[in-house]
Amino acid sequence: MIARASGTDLEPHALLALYKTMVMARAIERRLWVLDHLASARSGDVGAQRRVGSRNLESAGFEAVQVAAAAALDRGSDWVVPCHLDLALCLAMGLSPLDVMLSIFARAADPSSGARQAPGAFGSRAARIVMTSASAGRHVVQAAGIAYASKLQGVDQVTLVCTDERGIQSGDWHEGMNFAGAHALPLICLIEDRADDEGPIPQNWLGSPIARAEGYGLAAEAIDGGDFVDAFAALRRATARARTGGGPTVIHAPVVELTSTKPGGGLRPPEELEALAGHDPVERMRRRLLAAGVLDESADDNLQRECAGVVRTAVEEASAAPSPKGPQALDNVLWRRPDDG
Amino acid sequence: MIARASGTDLEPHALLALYKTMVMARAIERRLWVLDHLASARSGDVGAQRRVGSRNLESAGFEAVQVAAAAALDRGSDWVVPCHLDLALCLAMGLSPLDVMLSIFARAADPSSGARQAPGAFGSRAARIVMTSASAGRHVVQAAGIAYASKLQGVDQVTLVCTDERGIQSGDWHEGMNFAGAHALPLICLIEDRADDEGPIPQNWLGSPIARAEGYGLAAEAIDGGDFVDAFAALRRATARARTGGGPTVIHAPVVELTSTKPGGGLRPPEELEALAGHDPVERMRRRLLAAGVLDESADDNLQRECAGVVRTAVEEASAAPSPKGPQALDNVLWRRPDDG
Amino acid sequence: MCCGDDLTMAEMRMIEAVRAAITEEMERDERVLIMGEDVGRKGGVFGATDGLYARFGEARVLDTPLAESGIVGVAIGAALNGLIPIAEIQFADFIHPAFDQIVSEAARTRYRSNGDWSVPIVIRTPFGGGVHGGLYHSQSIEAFYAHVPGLKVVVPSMPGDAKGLLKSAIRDPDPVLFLEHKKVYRLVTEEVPEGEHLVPIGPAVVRREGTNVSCFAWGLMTHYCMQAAEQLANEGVSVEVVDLRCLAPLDRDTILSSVRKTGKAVIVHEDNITGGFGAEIAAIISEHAFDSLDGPVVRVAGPDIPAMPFNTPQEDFFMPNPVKIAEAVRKLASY
Amino acid sequence: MCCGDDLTMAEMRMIEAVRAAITEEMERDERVLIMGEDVGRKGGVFGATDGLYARFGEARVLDTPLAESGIVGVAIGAALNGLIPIAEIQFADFIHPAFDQIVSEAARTRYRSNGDWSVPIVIRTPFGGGVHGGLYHSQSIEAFYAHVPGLKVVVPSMPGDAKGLLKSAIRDPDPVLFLEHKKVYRLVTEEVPEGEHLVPIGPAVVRREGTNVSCFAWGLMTHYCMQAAEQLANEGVSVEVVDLRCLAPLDRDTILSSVRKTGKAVIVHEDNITGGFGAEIAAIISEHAFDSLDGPVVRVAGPDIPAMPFNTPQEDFFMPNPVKIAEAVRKLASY
Ligand SMILES: Cc1ncc(C[n+]2csc(CCOP(=O)(O)OP(=O)(O)O)c2C)c(N)n1
Ligand SMILES: Cc1ncc(C[n+]2csc(CCOP(=O)(O)OP(=O)(O)O)c2C)c(N)n1
Ligand SMILES: [Mg+2]
Ligand SMILES: [Mg+2]
Repeated sequence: MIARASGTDLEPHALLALYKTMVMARAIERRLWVLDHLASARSGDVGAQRRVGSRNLESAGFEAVQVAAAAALDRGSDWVVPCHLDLALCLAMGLSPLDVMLSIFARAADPSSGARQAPGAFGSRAARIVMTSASAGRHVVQAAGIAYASKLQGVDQVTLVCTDERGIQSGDWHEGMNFAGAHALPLICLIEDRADDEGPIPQNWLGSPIARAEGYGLAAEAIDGGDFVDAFAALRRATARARTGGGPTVIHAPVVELTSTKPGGGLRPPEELEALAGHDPVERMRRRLLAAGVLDESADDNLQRECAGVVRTAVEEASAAPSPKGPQALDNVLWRRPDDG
Repeated sequence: MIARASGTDLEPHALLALYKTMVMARAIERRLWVLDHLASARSGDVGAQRRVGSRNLESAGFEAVQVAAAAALDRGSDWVVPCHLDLALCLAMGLSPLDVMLSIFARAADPSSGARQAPGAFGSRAARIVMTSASAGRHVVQAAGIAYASKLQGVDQVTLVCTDERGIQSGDWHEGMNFAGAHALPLICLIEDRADDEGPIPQNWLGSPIARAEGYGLAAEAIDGGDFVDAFAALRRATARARTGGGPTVIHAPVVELTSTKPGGGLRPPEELEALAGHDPVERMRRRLLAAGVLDESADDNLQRECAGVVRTAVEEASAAPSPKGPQALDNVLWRRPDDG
Repeated sequence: MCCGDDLTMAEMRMIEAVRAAITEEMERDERVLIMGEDVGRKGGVFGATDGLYARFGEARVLDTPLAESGIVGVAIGAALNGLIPIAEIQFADFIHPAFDQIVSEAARTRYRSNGDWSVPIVIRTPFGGGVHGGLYHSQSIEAFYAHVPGLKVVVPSMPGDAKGLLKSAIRDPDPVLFLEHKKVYRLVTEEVPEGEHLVPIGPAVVRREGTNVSCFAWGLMTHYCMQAAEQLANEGVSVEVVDLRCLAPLDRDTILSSVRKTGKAVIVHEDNITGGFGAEIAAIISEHAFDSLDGPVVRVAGPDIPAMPFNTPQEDFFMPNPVKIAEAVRKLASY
Repeated sequence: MCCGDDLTMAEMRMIEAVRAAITEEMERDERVLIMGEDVGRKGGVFGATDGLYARFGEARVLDTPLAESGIVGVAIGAALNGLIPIAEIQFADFIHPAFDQIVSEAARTRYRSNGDWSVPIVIRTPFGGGVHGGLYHSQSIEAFYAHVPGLKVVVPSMPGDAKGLLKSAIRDPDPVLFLEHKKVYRLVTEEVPEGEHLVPIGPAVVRREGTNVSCFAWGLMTHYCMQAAEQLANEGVSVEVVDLRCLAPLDRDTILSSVRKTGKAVIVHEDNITGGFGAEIAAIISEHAFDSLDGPVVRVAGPDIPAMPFNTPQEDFFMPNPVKIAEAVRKLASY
């Protein structure tokens, strides 16, 4: 009953765990905003260039669809190929807040890359989270290769690949979708689309991602990316299709950008902020769980406080952890040039 | 009346000129088959490797759609970006049989490339035929750039880009179509699709090129590539759309492969050859013009003989023409390294 | 360097010099346009095109799809049809999807058509490390492209050169790859002539004269060599610093005359050493100035590591710097 | 070279050696698959995969779309999920669309994950000129890739090496670019051990010992150097020919000991000279064997021309050959 009221057939404890992951992801991002988008937390990098390339951790707004995707997958056997937006997804797949902070603080113990990658590129072979690059699009066709290997080896595995919406403009998206369609691969491509205020650039695109996907003969659906229930249902349909030989699915998940600043700068007026909160997936999930009786205000308070605490501890541990040593830059090269050390 | 009977509103003399181009293209190819696919015509190249990379002049079967395309374009202002299949198109745009043979025989006077390119890569700035590379797909997005320049400069120009059917699998096709669609460019993409006997490779493709094109929000139609009238009508619609700001059109033109050999080797039985002749676009055009009274058997005989004569002369002239000099390999480099000569 | 004597000067950093060059050329010639990811509405991630969208409109300051092969391919096509496109690649690390368009198409068009066609495009892109960019926002790419005949490769190290060379590149009838070091964008200022200021593509410039050892560098490394030279001067070692500025064409004469004078050569680049462009300079010296050499030809360069790590200790480990350069020069000087 | 003593030998050309290596490895390990344009039904444009489609089926002998980035990208993904893909690029000239997948992805995966992931793929591709391939079926590409840490680059010149090195490449846990010279496919035959015959990736081989001048080459150029050496022997010049076989990793020790013995070095490659991989070898020699050098380090290579022309006189002009090599060696010998 409770579960049904929540709009899914998930057990309350599962729903709560997913909600907690959403709250945790948001808590991490909020903490990083406080830490001035991470840079001031680190070794004296200042000035305009300190954020070069650091478009990191932009999960905010995508938490619902990301944890929904994780919930629809089989952890341990299915594959995830994330993009730079997928903090909540990676947490849901098994990354810990400390893992995240070790990456953010560029510490030696960062399990994703030993602090080689810029923060936000998460990966773990154990959790089947494929380490992503920053080169948008490349991973889509790689994901098709992962799914091809599942099929060839006859194992029941679904691969989820995520991309921001501009990623589908690159040639590799086409090559990946084409291949996946031709082989009816167990692949799901999730397009995480955060409409910014100015709207998409009209010179970039005509038509909808759904129409594109259908052109490849793929199943496709558009969802409300901010709504857990809608997202979970769509992801469930897609994984079921993948597991039964029905081939790939493209899911287009637009969300609203959550920002307190106006396009030109300055704070938004209160009524806009209020309206925005109505689009916030974490808040929407919270209201849904409250309404369904899965959560009450005091339990939510505890959960929020718990997450904030975990994040605080993770920040402390990570900031106290040692940086990599310079010469460890030579670890995991295929061979060492004699003069390199 | 006569014209109407021929299925188009073209004047008889125009139809005859197009038919002659088709016959000429076929005569050139037939001559080259006789010359053992050109290799034996050249300086003692023998053995298995002599044809490396020389997938040249495979216009046979595409003559109808190619001359139809040329007829729908404004020679002198419109642009053509051909692929390696487009002999008849290039002839119709102004290349002469001698030009073709100078390329085939790799002579210094080859106007396309001074015999640098492998035979079959035709180009002419004067005729607005853009020199193509062999790297399939690259030219599609370049064609979009040409069309963008037309639009930006406010000139009434249509760009036709041709590709074999596998060319549309490459990422650049996607990037080109996406850009052309977003800008509603005056571009036509003609997909020249020669179904070979074994059929397409199923692992390469799902869906139809038309569905793909529609996914980009582009106009698209499939035609009988062997039928001049069908092709001309489609190309006319496409050029009209382009000139009136209606944006790009994708035209899918499948044709039947014209080959006298069976898939496994050996000659086809007579009844198959007969059926094949019914698909031959040159023969279909001939029958159409005969039926419409635009042509009679004796005029056709003359025309066939004239073309054969032109080709024979072109072969003679080209084979007698001088080869480039070795050190001319340094012509048109941007600068010369001192040691290179 | 051509400058009329009535030119006024303005103090500029490299980022402003780049913007000035683009703006002036777009004013001068309406065939010039700039295109790339976020060059329009956002004015570029480094601000190189800030204000141009409002000034020249969306058709000439073109926000493109996220598709690098498409960006260069569209630029090539537009150039064939009479325009003069400047294609911006947001970071040099992301230029690779366009490799075939650049190498097999743009660079080969004049040659393959035996002079019938040409492709007057400029591909601008920020490159280089030492800016905490990590594996995908730090790389040097010059070795890949300076190997390709048919392509010019320019790497300014100073604001004035950036402006003068970029203007020359835009007016060049052939494709030019124009590399802008991210760390140099705001590193130094200098007086740059306003308006018509052209620096020819090709000649290197001797930034500091010296007699004991020649240092060859480009981009950020020029600045580091100057700092090392300053330090070594105190120690009695006289270092000549040659800023190559252009890698293709390469100013072989200036390289060889410097080595013939000093007898010793150190080549410095950020890119990983093996197969880096420094190898070409070493090869030229060891073939054509062999008789003048008083010591081995030495390279100071990034180690053979797939890419520059994000974390500070490993980024420092990777990057050549004035200390590492001075050490190598000192050792060679006493050879 | 490891070969059990009970191996039978078979006379083979390089094309058959390649096919044998692929076939045996696919027999041995069902994770191995081959994929590329026309590798399946057609058996490859050079016949390298002839018969494999019938033998192993369409899933393991995979005809791919015409999309090189896709081919390499799919191979990378399949490798991440437990397979061992051999990706064939139909001609090396067409590998460029996959540049980013190779350089930024395959070569960087182990490093960027700090050892968590690896990409055991082989990218095989026919390369090289002298076969009337023209501008798009003749090029050499090794300089682009041997510059990339994280990638091994192998270029066999003999059938036995082709088999033994390809088998090693397939068993290698990291990405290997395997370059097969089109003109060598059917140039020579030799006895090749059947079955388990592995040649380690790395070591160069001295094909001919000599005392006056060392020649360094790979692929077809090894054969041309041998012919030049034969000719020069008649003239009293003793030439050592070193077949590098692998450019990454590079066998620096063999290079340096050869030069220390002869005091003179000629490097030969087909690729255009500027920024070609010969520059790296010259740089290594001039830095690390400077004391032993008795003359300039000389390169014999293709001229700086965008690509190799189709027509015979210009193709000949481009290609190094035994006569050009002998001339350079002769001149250096008498330096
Ligand atoms: C191949 C490649 N080109 C360029 C970039 C640089 N880049 C990073 S994110 C981005 C824009 C992404 O836009 P969008 O998909 O709208 O994501 P949003 O920032 O809106 O979430 C660009 C151009 C890249 N990462 N990869
Ligand atoms: C980028 C690129 N990759 C590979 C090739 C080699 N290639 C030339 S034609 C061709 C197959 C084309 O097949 P299809 O489109 O069916 O043309 P058809 O031969 O059937 O007319 C291939 C793989 C190429 N030219 N360009
Ligand atoms: Mg966006
Ligand atoms: Mg076909």
